[in-house]
Amino acid sequence: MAGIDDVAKALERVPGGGIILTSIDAIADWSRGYSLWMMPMGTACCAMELIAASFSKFDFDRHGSIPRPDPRHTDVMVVAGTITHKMAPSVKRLWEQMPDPKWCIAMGNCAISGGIFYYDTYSVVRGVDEFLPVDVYIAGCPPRPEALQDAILRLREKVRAESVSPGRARTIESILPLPSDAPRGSGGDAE
Amino acid sequence: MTFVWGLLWGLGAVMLIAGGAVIGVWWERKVAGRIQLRLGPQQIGPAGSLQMLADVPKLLFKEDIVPDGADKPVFRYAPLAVFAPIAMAAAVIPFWAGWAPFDSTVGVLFFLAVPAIGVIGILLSAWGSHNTLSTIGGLRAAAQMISYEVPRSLSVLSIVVLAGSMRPVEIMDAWRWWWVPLTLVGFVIYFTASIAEMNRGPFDLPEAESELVAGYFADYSGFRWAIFMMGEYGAMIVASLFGAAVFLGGFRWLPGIAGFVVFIALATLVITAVMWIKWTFPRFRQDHLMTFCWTVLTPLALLQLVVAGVVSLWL
Amino acid sequence: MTEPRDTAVAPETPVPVVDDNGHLIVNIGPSHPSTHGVCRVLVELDGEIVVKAEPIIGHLHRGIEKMAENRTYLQVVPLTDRLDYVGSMYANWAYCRAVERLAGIRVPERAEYIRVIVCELQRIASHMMAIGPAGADTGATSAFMYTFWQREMVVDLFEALCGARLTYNYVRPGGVASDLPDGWIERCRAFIAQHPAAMLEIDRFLFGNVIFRARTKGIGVLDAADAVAWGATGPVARGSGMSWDLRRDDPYSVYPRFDFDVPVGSRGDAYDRARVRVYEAVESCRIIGQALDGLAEFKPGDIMAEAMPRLLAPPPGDAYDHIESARGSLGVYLVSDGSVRPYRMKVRSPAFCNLALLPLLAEGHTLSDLVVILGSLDPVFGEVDR
Amino acid sequence: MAVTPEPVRTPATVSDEYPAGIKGVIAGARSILTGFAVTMSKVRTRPVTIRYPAEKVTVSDRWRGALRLRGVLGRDEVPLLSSMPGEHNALIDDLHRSSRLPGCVGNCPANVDARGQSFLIADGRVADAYALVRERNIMPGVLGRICHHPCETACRRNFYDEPIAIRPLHRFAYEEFQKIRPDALPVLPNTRGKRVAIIGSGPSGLAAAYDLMRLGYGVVMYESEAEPGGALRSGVPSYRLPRDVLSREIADIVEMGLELHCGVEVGKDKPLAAIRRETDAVLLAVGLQQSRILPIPGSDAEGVIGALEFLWAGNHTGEAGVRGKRVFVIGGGNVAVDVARVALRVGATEVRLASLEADDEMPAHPWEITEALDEGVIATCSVGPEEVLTENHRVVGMRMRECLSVFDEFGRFSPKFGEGLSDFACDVVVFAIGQSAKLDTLLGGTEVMMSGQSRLAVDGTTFTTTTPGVFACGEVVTGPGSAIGSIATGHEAADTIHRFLQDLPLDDEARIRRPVPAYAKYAHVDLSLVEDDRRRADMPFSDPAERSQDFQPVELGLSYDEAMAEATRCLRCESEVCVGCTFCARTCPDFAITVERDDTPGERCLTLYELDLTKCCFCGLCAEQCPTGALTHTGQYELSFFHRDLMTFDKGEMLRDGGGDRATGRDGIVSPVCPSCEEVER
Amino acid sequence: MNLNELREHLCATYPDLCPLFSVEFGDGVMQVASSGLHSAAADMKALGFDMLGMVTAVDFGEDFELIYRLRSREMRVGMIVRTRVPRGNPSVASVTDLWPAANWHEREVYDLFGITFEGHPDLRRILLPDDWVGHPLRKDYEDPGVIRRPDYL
Repeated sequence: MAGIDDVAKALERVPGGGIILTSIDAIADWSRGYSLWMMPMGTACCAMELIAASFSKFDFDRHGSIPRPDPRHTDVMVVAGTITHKMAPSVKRLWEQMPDPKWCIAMGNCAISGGIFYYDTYSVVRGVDEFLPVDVYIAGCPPRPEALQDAILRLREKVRAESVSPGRARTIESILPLPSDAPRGSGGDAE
Repeated sequence: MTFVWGLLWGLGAVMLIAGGAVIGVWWERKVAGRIQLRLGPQQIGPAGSLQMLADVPKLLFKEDIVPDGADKPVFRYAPLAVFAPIAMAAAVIPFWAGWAPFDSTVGVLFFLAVPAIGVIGILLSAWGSHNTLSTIGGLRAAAQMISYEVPRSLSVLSIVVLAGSMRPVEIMDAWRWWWVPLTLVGFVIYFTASIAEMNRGPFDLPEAESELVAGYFADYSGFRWAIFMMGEYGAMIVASLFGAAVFLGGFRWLPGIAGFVVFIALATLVITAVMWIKWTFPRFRQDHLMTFCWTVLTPLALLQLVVAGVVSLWL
Repeated sequence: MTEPRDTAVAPETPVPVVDDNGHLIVNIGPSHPSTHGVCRVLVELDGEIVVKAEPIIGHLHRGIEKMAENRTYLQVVPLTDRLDYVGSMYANWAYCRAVERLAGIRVPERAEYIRVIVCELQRIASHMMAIGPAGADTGATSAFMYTFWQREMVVDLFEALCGARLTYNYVRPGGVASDLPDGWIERCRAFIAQHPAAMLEIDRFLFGNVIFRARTKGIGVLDAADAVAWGATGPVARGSGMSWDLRRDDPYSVYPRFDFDVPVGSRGDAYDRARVRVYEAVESCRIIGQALDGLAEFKPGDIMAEAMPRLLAPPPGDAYDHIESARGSLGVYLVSDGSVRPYRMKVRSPAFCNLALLPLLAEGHTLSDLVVILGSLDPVFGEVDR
Repeated sequence: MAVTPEPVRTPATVSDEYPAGIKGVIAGARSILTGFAVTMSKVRTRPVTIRYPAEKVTVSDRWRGALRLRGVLGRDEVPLLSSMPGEHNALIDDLHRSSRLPGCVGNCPANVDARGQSFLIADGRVADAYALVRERNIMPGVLGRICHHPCETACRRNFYDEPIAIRPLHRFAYEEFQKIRPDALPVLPNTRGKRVAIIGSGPSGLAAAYDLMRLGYGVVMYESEAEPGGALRSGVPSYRLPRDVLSREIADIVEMGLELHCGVEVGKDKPLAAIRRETDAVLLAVGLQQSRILPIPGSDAEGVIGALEFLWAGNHTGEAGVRGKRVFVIGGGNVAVDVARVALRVGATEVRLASLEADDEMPAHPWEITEALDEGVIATCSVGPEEVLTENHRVVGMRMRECLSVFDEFGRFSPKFGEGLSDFACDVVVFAIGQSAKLDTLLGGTEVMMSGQSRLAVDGTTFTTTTPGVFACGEVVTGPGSAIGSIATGHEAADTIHRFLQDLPLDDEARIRRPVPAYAKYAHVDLSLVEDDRRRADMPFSDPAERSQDFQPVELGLSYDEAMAEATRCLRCESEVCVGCTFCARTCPDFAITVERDDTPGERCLTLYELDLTKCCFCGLCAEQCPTGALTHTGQYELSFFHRDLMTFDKGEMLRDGGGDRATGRDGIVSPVCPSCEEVER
Repeated sequence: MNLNELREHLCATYPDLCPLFSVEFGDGVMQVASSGLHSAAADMKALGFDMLGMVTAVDFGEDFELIYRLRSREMRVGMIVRTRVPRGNPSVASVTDLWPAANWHEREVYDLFGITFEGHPDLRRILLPDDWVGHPLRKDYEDPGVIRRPDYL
């Protein structure tokens, strides 16, 4: 990716460069969105729902997403299940081995904040976002397989807003609320 | 002149294999889906057929990681060493009545010998990525592909004996319909040995998903890994084309353009059979692989050769 | 430990790739497609032959036993769901039986029948999650898909019954959370009608297959004496001929009223252990059928012991109770000091004891067999690591 | 139903071997073919995949999705159960059918809306609370002191800690109303032009009168005693029910347009037939006046007296002729306990209470027994009267026989006596074992039939006697019972009279019965675990030793802030409005809910309700524990978020409508209307 | 061989421990001093208790109680052996030589309680990372990383 960044900067200075860049962005984002290969980092109950999501009733393959056991071939790491202090270094190492345009989905409350294991445990990492940059959080304990597929669709929206050159990322048009929307808990007049 | 034609044909072969890989991957995911009661890719193009249109650019844009422990040149050029022989092997397949891209008198020998170079490519990639599991995968692949060369060659030899020549075009001309029942056992052996050559189906020990995570191409990412994939699907297409042509008669069934269509249909049928076997059967273990090759396939291939020899005497 | 652990990257002890006597040290890592969860097996390979395989567990150790000391008796039930997440009903029931024995609660008959039905359904679902991976470990991913489809049906039944697919929180101290919804019994009967046929098809498709038999017969042979000595229970022990099933040999709840057989293997290899599970699933269908018939004579709605207090405070003392879960004898030992929170909770997890067999069984086999043996022990690491 | 295939037999051992030699190879080859056959059959079957997001699985209605609140205190009103007489049963019945009937309202014979009363008191609207309660139990002040409060036994708060003090709140409402009462109560005019005569001014008569006046009928009431009130005045001692409260409340009803004639004994001063002719309908609410005396030897001796006569004398004149004597009360019911406590107050030196039943089976209310025992009454149980010992026709003692069991196995009253006899010395014997009606003078000359043991022949459900136009209600129909029970029969009788006067059929399917729901038995709660602010406001009692000397009131009533705090404890069951009772937060295994409430009367509201979705384990315990049913699971399972801080749903987001599958929280931003929320949010 | 025969046999071999023999939910219970544990266990095994179900410990403040649950399949009877180990130097003889099943159980008790078992083949931590300090299941274990639950009922 590093190579592409300085090419993109050089292109921007060229007068017609912007158009080429946006078309490259369009192709890159579209293709990445529709072929998000999944690294199933399943440790606990959410791993069962992860398996259910990729099997016959809720087929992940339909979204172009194949579960690959090898971090090198995957784009999105789905952290499904409780991450303990003993497990965290392995998760971190696998995350670093994934090639670059990579995203992370925190599936299930244990991965988001330790969930039911937030209080009174000595060995649970309270949320994967302590050491991983998480893009989509899925609440649920465990979330339904459709919730995971919905997360992939939402991640597709997020991927579409990215750009090859860092400066040109667009705003994410998604049905999910963003903090930039109306500030939380404000009066109804915002609608 | 042959150099220009060679260059042209090189590009043609790459296009053929790349296109075949694109369709092959999609068809494989569809067949696997239907076997497993699910749908397979479905969102891009009619019935998901353009799914590879999304996968290939994504792989292109992927970061190309070269592990620091690996020794760089071996790691970088291993996929080429796997892909090139298959493209070369595609040159001798008799596509049309009396025509093959490279019509050489020893076409069959060329077709059988060249894929053996692929083994070296796999060993290079296994050793190059400096990773215990992929080294084991590489050694397994070497043992397997070398040992399965023997039954494969012997089974093709029975056809050469029947046709009396090693030139694919002459074989196709000399082809008779009753060769199919005669060399049916030969075709089955060739078919099984080719699957072992491609490292697919019950013989995919080198990249056994459940044991070695991803076998010899564990450390390849992005497009470098895609070349491996194209190599695998290319090998499948080339072996099926050759099998369909030589064993099943290919375009000889119907004259003219219809013959060519029958040939392509037969090849697709063989490819689907390969995929069908992969998603039905569990994987061999290392020693079963060897015993199966030496105690079952090779004797049968020799038997088939004897039968073909006797019959060719009566001709 | 003075300061909280920083989780950036803890120094992982570097494992030498090749040790002194030329053996290759391979680390089948915590995240591996066929380790059924998070188990790291440190394997010493001589070529392809396994010299020593040592499972390193604890990657999912969340300290549930320590947490239980800070939760009231009712709040511990959702914790037990997360113990054996492939068979949550078992952990619920074992824990509730221990609490009922501790507090002397009498459970109404209808609740006992519903518990039997629900736990036998859970046994089927859990076995699907053991037979399928046995196929997937040897490469037949389609077999896993077919067994998982059966499991999907059971999970739908549970979703209709208690509102969750995996973590049910359904069996409560004193009875069950809610009664069967209408139409559920017919759906359940329809499932157990088609399930034996599906099991026979998988038996023919997977267990009949010559490659699968070659891969699993004679692998990881465990003789009956070793099974007893190592404290193995459940299908792992029954695979090697030790006919020990708590539902029949130490009967509890209403099991004596049903008649069922206990399938037993004779050679104790991975093949027998997996096939025992196929026929156990079929036997479970028989039990469910009989339990559904027996259910008709009880008044609907009478599913919870009378006047259950909100904050249960059993008298000081201790109690241990075990049930036959899909993996073996799952026991919960509770010590109470009279307060509303258990003083100590110990879960005797069958998968923990069965997994201890791995080093014993794996010596001398190839790397591919190691994976098959691990799959045949059917460990679930939520229960192993607690 | 799918046809069940022949059962699959489990083989003796599961490890089967291929036959040796060539047959094994053939078997192996055949297994390859079966493999192909199975996969081919699977290819032919239709894929089972669900094309998410186009097709979605219909989630079962018990699916535990993201949680939401149906209503929140301060934003949503709690429905008050007040209605015109006659429709009240229908209102209660449809609540019961849709299982939204709170325990306290359902278990009260007159279905008083105790939930509404706590809501109004907590909001400071005490006058409305008084009016609401008076609609069903006509005398909140009186009932606030003497009712046996079945509502508190069924109160759901028993499950959490202690029930709401509903009866003291009635009394508090009465006392507050007296401070702010308008100078003239609204008169209920006779709009329908019909008049109804009611004989007897006991609780049932007054209830019927009040209902009929509200329905627009003119009501004339005849009372044989000098003062109205019936059993409340002569039976209930004044330390439990001060006379001024009783007179005040009856005067209120009279002020609303009741024509009351005291001192007129119907049948003697004025014949019943005459009254029947003057009015359109007559209601006999005369209650029970005679107490039964057991015909045992010596029961006619001097010094033997019936309970009602004794109480009448004690209550009216303050002297019952027992000063300085030893009193022996026979009977275990509430009347017996009242007799014993009145005897203490009128100077008896020693009062002994003898009941047939064992000490835990005594029919009197447990709290009454303890109050009596505190005051010095001596209770001897499981003894039956054998003979009154007399010396020249005066009572000197009582011989009692030991009683083994009172009820047979079917629960019917059939006492079995043993041999043991015991004698007790006493001067006065009071029989408090039952009452009967004195109807001969009243019914002389009319064709109103009597049923067997001196009771009116009355149809239990429509309260009509044998002669058309003459109805009956109260204890004369039901036998000895509670005050609120008689009031309930008064309401039913008023319904019947109203239908009679409108010429409607008295009993058809349009007339809805009062549902009698069954209530779960609540286990005992260990109160040491309950913090002080959750405890019930305990009623202050006067000191037992000195209260047994005079007729001063025993219960001293709640103070203003005690009552207001008590009213805020009410959980508003089945009102689908979150009250901030914090029991969902206490039962959550992940401690994911934080609740705060602001209790200033007038603008009570839930200032903070926060559910941290990242910690919630979707176990459903909170929704089960929620007494009001406000916290429910939606079917929403699409819970993806880009940002972690959006996953803590605050009150506004918890009030989202919950439809559809997605719960971003943001779609439910509802403008909170409660006043204090506005300042908090901004 | 049901419970009372078991009781007579034990009273014969262990006269001093006889009064401590009791029955709890159908299983025999025997209280043994920590020093005599191994010999008692060996007797049990000789008697026919071939299955070791569970080894666990409970922290009772000043000492730990170790509980061994044995079961014999043909006698269909269970036996619980309890010992008390002082908190000062919590160590007891390992029974891995009698029942190999005890191997992992004792490692877990060592890991979470800190009770050492002499004669155990390789007594290491089994659940917690090797560099973990402290034994979590002890009542006096504090860890700054643990967030306490809010304290209300």
